[in-house]
Amino acid sequence: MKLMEFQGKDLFRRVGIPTPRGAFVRTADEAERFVAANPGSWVLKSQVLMGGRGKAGGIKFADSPAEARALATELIGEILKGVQNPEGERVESLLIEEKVAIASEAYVSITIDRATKKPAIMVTAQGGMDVEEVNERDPDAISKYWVDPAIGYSPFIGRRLAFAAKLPAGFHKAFPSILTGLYKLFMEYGANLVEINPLVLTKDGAVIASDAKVELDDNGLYKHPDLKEWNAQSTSDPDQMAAVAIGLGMSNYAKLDGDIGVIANGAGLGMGTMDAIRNAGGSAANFLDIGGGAQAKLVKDSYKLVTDDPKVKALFINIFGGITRGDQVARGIVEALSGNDLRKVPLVIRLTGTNEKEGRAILAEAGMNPVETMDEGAKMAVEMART
Amino acid sequence: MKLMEFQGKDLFRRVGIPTPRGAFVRTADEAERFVAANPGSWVLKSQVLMGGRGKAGGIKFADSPAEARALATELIGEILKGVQNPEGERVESLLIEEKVAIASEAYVSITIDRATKKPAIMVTAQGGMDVEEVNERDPDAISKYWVDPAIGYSPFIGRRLAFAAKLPAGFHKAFPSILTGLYKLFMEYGANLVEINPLVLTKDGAVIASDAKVELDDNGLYKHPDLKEWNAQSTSDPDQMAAVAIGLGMSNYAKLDGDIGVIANGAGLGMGTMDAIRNAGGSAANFLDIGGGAQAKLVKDSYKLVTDDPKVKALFINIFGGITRGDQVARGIVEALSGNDLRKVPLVIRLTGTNEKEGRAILAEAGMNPVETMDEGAKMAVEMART
Amino acid sequence: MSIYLDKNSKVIVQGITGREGLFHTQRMLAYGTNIVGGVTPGKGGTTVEGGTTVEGGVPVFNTVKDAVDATGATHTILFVPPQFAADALYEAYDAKIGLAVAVTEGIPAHDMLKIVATTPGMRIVGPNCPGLVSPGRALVGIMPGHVFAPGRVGMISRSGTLTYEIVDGLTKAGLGQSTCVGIGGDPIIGMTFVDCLRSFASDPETDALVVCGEIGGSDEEDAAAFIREHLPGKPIVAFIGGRSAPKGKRLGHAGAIISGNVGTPESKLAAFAAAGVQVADRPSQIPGLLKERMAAAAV
Amino acid sequence: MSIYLDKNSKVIVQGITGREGLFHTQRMLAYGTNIVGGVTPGKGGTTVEGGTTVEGGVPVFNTVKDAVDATGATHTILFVPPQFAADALYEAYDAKIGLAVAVTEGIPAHDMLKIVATTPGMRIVGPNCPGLVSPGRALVGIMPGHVFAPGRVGMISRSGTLTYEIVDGLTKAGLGQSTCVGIGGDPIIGMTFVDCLRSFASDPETDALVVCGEIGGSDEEDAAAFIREHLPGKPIVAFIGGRSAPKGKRLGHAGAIISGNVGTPESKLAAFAAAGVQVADRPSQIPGLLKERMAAAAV
Repeated sequence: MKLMEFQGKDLFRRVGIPTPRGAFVRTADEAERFVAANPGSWVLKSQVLMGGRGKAGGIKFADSPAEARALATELIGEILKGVQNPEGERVESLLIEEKVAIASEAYVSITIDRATKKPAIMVTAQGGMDVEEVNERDPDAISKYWVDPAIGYSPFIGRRLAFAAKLPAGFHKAFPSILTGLYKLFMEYGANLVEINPLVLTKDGAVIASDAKVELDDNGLYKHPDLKEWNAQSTSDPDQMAAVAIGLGMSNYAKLDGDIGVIANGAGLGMGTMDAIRNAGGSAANFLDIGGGAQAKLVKDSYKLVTDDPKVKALFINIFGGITRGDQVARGIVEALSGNDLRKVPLVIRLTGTNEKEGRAILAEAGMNPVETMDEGAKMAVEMART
Repeated sequence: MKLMEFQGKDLFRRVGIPTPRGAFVRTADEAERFVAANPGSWVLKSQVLMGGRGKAGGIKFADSPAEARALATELIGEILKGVQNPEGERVESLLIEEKVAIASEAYVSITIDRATKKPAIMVTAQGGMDVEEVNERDPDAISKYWVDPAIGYSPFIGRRLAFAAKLPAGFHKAFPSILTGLYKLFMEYGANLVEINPLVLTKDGAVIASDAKVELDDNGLYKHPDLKEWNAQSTSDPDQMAAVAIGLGMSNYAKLDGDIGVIANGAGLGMGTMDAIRNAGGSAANFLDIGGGAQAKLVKDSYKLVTDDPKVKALFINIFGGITRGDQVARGIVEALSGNDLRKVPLVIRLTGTNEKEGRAILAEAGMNPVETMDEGAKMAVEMART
Repeated sequence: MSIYLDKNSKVIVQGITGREGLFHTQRMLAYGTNIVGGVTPGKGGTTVEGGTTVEGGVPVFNTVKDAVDATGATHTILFVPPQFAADALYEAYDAKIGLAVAVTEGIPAHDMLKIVATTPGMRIVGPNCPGLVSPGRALVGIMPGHVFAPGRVGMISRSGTLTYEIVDGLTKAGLGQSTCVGIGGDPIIGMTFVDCLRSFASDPETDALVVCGEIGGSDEEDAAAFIREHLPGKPIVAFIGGRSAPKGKRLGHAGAIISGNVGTPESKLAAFAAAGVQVADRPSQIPGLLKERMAAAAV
Repeated sequence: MSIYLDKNSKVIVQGITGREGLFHTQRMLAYGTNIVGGVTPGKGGTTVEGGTTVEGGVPVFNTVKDAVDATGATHTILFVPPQFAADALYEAYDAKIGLAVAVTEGIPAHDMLKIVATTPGMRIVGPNCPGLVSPGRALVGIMPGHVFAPGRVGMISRSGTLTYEIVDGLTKAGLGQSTCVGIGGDPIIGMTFVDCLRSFASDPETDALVVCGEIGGSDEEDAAAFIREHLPGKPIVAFIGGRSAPKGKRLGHAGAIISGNVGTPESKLAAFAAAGVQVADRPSQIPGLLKERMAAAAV
């Protein structure tokens, strides 16, 4: 689950990381009232998940209630587009924050390093810009530390990184304890990534997290029922929501450009199935991974989800059973097709592995004959879609 | 810091360990009002630190407001005496708790095992009695587990102990999670000991901590400013309070029966000094360990504390400097004796080790001549106390 | 010889009386796996029907320690929900189990971070993996046993179902397997490609290898580096899943920098090429490519 | 030879610019200890006056890693308040320091529990200890160096000041020391009696030993068991502090059961007697008793 800035900063405050004064608003009215009650210079920041919202025009400055109202009216409801999200993201809310006088900007993040199986901390004094750019231009400017998970974070790590990355002296006192909080957040909330960019040293000597990027591991969310509400809001992607609605993970369903629906068990086999379709001269309309151990009900729901896409002219169900049992899949397919509630499309089934015999028997009884191999099934699906 | 039952149960609730319904009261009025507002059968439990308060008459049962008033009047202000505290402890408050219908009683504790350097968990199905008695009578009835501090507690430990100690089946479901809470308390609050005796299985199937014994490591208390108030109340021993008042640890000062005051640096040397005094035919009136690195001010305060005891006829200051510097000690002694505010008693000083030369010079200037050895000093102090 | 698992490995099943646990216990027994016991708290003393393999059924114990004390078990497989998986792995470690297979999908990455850091000496296969099989000897996992055949090809794979697909092809082409290890596709796993390659390297009965990777992470790059240094000339074919996948969500920037900008299909192809390992474009090519390499190496 | 510490040991001081750190650095330098650097965050690049030993003063670094990288330090001594001690020890461990002396009093027992469990390979002396000295070679601690003399008696002690008292007696009796280790009196310490005994056992230049224990805990009992098994016939004299102490607060019941009802003076006396180790009644007896044992063993 990716968090919006205002949610990330909520977590920051829970672990003692200083954030700018401000307010979260959903309407221009609220924006105007806040600035009226708190005269001064304010920043209006669009709350979106995309990167590069500044360049996309999602950040404005207001010095008066009227200005705040006008800019908020402009921002809320706008569709921001960036390099990485050409389809755009709609602004639903704003974070209004005090404009701080910046003396210096740093960057700090903690992520999971798959290779070393450790949390990895990165710090650079070149904050406020894209860290990948910094890495390409000047990799030595980035200091890294891999934390031993059995020991955890200790403040010397923050001290060492602050010195190694040559952060200005004004950061030194606050930095190890800000990193203490950031590591605590990373661990307690099971984050894949926590990032402060920029971490600002203000002209009056305070160190404040000016932005917040937090991505939590969906698998660990059950430990945080308090974040349930955020989780419900965290995607506006209808494909992801549809997958979650039938009990799958967010990334188990994706729409593509072709005309053949794909249901497979396992991401690896699913990818392989798409490769096979392409090799046979066709193109997938979508891809649904029913995961391991799917029951008949899930197979039926998956069938519905995939065939609901009007682009789909044929469907290829490719199952190699391990924890998934052929009989359960077969039963689901038969159920899906038995009523008149679901759209019928030309269907190719490939069913092998665990309980293959039982599954084939069930399909045979319903008059269906599965194919033997993935390549064969792909070829047949491509032909069916053409006719 | 030893906690009273009501404080221990406060912590229990913070970590999710179920405790009986009830109220904490300081007066008979409050006791009467509580039972009037909550009709039923109640237990009045004297809040004291001593063991064996039940045998000492500190626990009573009340079925009516009037009875509660009468019994509370009797208990509050009473001095309870037990085998281990012949001098007695005054009851200042009561915990009023519902009388639960007991189906079975178990015992569980976590303590620090010095030898293995691990937290050790002990469980027995023979709850509600002195665990040392159980250990003597039937050691196999006690199941133990040593937790790896790098891993921490995991619920399988609770399951294993519940099976190994043959707890009745009614405990099994709740036990691992109660132990989760108990371990959390042990770790988060830096406890030397957490103990539930008895952990009660009620006739209606609930598992509740009926008593609470918690002892926190004084060295870790700085991490818990929220417990500061309890810490201030946690001793009524005037010797301990006097030591804390001048900045020493609670156990750095103890009154004894003899007539020679003892100030030494380090517990080991202090014990050795008392041995030496006994070997010379005398007896210590008290014992003050000024610890390591004492400054002149502390030496002066210590002199005052020791000589404030009217039993003291002579004082032996025995310093073997390591981190403690001879010059600082000498300066403290000279300061203590320079004014007219402190009682003068015959004084023997032994001063060697770090900055010995500087210290001796300061003392010489003030007309004092330290002795060479501990045995010599002890002998001289005994003679001085006799005259 | 096989690696990690053979006919004598004593295996227990944690969560043996659950739906999946029961189902796969029967299948593993039917395959010939030496399942000596199972664990379900509160069901100690009962038995689980053992098909034709175990007389009187498989004994169930309350704790892993009881099971190990009674049976001398060395291997375990876990059929437990993700929120109880860490506890189950620690229970196995505590009872001195040597190899644990974690089939479970959805274990929090942070749980795995801590587990792999604090269970030195225990091999963890997975999580989110199909387990491992030494064909003809024993199967500890959820794999469909009938696709495997005994032989001299070792296989390591991050993907479950793709493994079956590939092995099916190998078997039909007459290429039996020594051991197949499904190491799992999660971000943090126990045994890696390199761990398995090291073991295969010292197995005299494994002549050739198939390495089935995926985009993301740096395991394939590490494997290629290991092969380059320790297994030059060994007949090895690799496959990389997800090469034609829509770009979708990519790794966070920070993660990419930490791992040194690897994880892309291009990076993995380049690494294998540098190690002299041929990469198949589709699973069905693998048997043919492997036979060529084996013929060239004259094994 | 000495154990743990000699003239070549490269020592750094964590907290070198603090009051105690500065004071004891001067004293250690004066003793001849090879202090190659110190650490105080923010004071990197400065120096601390090194008396006559170090030309240009002792260099100060911002981090232990910087100090180790620049000097090759192997030993450290910490002069930091208790709430920062865990961090300082982890910093030393992380920088691959081999031996760390923690003088600090008042470190929470739970901090030490975690530290000793997670710093394998680093020797920790203390906490709440006076450090160690190999007389005539080097001193890393807060001990008054002038009471020690080079020689062939090894000493291990839980008490600081009592150590000085005893060593003073040994030196005046002509019994110099190979190495004296003050292991500290806290409930959870790094190196124990047994750890030190094991090292002394393989030191050809240590002929005899003094073991200075205290009531409480089971370290003395463990030491006695080790001596019984591995050092029979070695001239060893023990002392147990606190035998005449008022009973005061005793160990909790639970603690006493876990440790097997040891910790009393009686238990310790019995253990040493069973190991053939003579226990002195007062410090001043130790030199005489040790000479008798050494004469009997003809060393």
